[in-house]
Amino acid sequence: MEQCINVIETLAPCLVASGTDPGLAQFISILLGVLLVTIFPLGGVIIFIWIERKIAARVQDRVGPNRVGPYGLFQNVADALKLITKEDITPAAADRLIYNFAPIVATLSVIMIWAVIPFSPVHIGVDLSIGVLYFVAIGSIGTLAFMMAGWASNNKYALLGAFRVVAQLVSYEIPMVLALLVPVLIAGTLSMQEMVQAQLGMWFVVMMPLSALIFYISNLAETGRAPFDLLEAESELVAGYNIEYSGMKFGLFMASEFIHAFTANALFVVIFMGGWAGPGVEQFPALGFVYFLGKTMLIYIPSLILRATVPRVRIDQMMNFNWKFLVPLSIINVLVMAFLFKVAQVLSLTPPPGLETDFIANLPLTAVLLAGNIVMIIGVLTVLRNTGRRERLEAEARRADDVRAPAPTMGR
Amino acid sequence: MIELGPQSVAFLFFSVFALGGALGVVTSRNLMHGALYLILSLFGVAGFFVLLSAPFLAAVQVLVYIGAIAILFIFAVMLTRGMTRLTETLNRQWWLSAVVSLMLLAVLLVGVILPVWGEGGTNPNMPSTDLVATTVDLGVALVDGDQYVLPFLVSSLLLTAAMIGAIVVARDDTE
Amino acid sequence: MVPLWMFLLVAAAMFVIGAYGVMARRNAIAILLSVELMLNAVNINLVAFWRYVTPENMSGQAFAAFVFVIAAAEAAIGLAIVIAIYRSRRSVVVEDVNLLRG
Amino acid sequence: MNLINEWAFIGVFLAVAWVLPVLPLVVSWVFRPRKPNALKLATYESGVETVGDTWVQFKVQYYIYGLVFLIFDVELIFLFPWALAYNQLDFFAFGAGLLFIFLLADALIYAWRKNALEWT
Repeated sequence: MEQCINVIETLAPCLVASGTDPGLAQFISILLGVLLVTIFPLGGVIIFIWIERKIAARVQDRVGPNRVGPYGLFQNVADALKLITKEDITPAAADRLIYNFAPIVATLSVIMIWAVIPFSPVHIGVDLSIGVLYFVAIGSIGTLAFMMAGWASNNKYALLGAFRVVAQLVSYEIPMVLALLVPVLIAGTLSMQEMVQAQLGMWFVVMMPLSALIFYISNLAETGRAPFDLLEAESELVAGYNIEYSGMKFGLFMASEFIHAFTANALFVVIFMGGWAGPGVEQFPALGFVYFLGKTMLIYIPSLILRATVPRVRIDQMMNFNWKFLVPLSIINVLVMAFLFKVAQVLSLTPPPGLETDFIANLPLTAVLLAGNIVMIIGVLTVLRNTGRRERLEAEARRADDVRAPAPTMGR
Repeated sequence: MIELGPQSVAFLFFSVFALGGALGVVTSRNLMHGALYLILSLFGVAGFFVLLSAPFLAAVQVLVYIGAIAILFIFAVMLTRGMTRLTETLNRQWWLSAVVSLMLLAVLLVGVILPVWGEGGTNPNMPSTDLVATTVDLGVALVDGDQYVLPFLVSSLLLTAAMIGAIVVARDDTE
Repeated sequence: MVPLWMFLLVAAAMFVIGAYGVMARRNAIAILLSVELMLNAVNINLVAFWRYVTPENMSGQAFAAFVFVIAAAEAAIGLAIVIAIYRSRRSVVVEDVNLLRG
Repeated sequence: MNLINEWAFIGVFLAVAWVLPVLPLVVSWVFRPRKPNALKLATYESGVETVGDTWVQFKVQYYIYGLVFLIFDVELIFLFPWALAYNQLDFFAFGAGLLFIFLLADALIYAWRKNALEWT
């Protein structure tokens, strides 16, 4: 029998059996798979924005969109129609070609990620052997789109905004990728599907909560979500890099931002929370969809509440947090986890061959890694508390000095 | 010559990107455009890596060049403002450079490409994919005492030196 | 199937274009961009030869990875020097930078 | 041939994904009004008239962040294969990886000491 690995290989044999030319059958199946996978984020964005607006409204004690369609579900369709019929203003000073390309590249870089996200054991666009590296690489193209937008607008605010965005994105990419190294290390694979299979016994979020936390935080920053939403700091930068954009081009930037937020959470689920893994998935692969989307919602919705509640950080705080806390922490994390894993391997605490998906067989390894993580987390909390106290005292001392400053100092 | 298959079509497509981008880099007046052309060109090279079944290098190419080196170039262009629009992009010896470049191309054609072209050269067909070493093999080779562990560590040292050196040089100490 | 010499041809063309850029451009940043092109041409050659001649061992890919390191170090240091020169001389045109000329 | 097949999917995906953002732009191009005038097309800078060149001088701090990022990014070329092969390797490999990361951490510590990571 044909092994069901991805969309291509399940459809093509059927077409060939019904008398289609093999090359054509392959092309058709590829095209169909592509359409299925791309339509998901694009159709999804309508829902994502609706969910986000509803939740933000609840947090702020409002009702949110409720006029267009049931529960205001079609509000975003109406918004999209509005954006399409709006006049598109390209500033006279803009670099037209790059200006027009930037929103396309931004959207493209987000949609391309969905090619490697596994929805269920058999449903995945394509299971690349370098899947994890693929989405990191594609994500870095998004950075370029912001740069192009900011530069081509020929506007000081846009350029300044773009520079800040790029500085933020490149900075937070380092802890993100270093945190990704740990699952790769344990699972010994870069393929997304195998990454999920490696977690059938135990989710990585239990084995390495610290890596998961670092990945989550840097993902928030990568997608420009609060408290790291300096990308669209209305008050500081009059909206940042996309200030000169209007009409559907602006709409594409918005859409890509919302899709990216959801995509980042989906990636978190795939890499740390077992993706489609769940009871009964072996018999009914379609259940994988349900588990996958359910888990994604489970962490997507808290991130929306977070977005609606926390204030924006200052850019210097954000950069210091990254370079002086997250990056050193993720380096230490990689080293400690590598060491513990090797020790566990030497003591043969790793699950024996054939039992990798067994819950009990994974417990010793999990215990070792988790213990290491808990020690690190306690250390981190201590450091954070001491630093926080010192900074608070310093700030208070400075304040007291300021109050006393006009008066001449007495004595000494 | 060569039969037209999906691979050769992809090859032509990527060559257009790689060479067109390269020409753009050396001719564009605006340096920002030059950096974007470089990205186009490097994207084509990433495509070549995929065709040569080195997908890891292709991903790294996109990650390092498009994600990091191009961004660095753009930052540098912005930091040296005022030089983005020079009136003349080429120096006085540009025609001499062109001649030398063409001679170099001739040398490369005769010295490198002719020997591998035709019957007398190395195997003209690509060996099958099953033989190809994978990324895991690369990882093993990098930390194997008999293979590349020394270059592995030396490259780390080189990167450290580059980072420290560049920070020392680029920082403005007048503040 | 694409024969080996086609990859080499493209790599050679790219190298030559890069070399022309290095020799003919006046702006230091443009010269560095051209150097990146040359390094990439080398990388194509390395990987192509690896794929056609010795696909079973890792040498080609490992060498290509080391070329990446060189390219990154070159870009980092080169651009830092350009920025430093611009700061003191207000120019990035290589002909204006003749500090060491007697 | 499986490898090429996989990437053919990515290629087709790229082609289709390219169409998706362009399509609304084209539809919008058909339907939207077009009444440009010089005032409307002027650069918007908070209601104040634009002064001087847009490409203002930026501070070198941006370059330094980009630089540190580049170095760490290149490091990943080696760390990913290392991590990928890690469970087949021995303690020597851990030592090599440790030394590799340690050397780079050195550079980070240097940058920190020199206040190069400070956002000023």
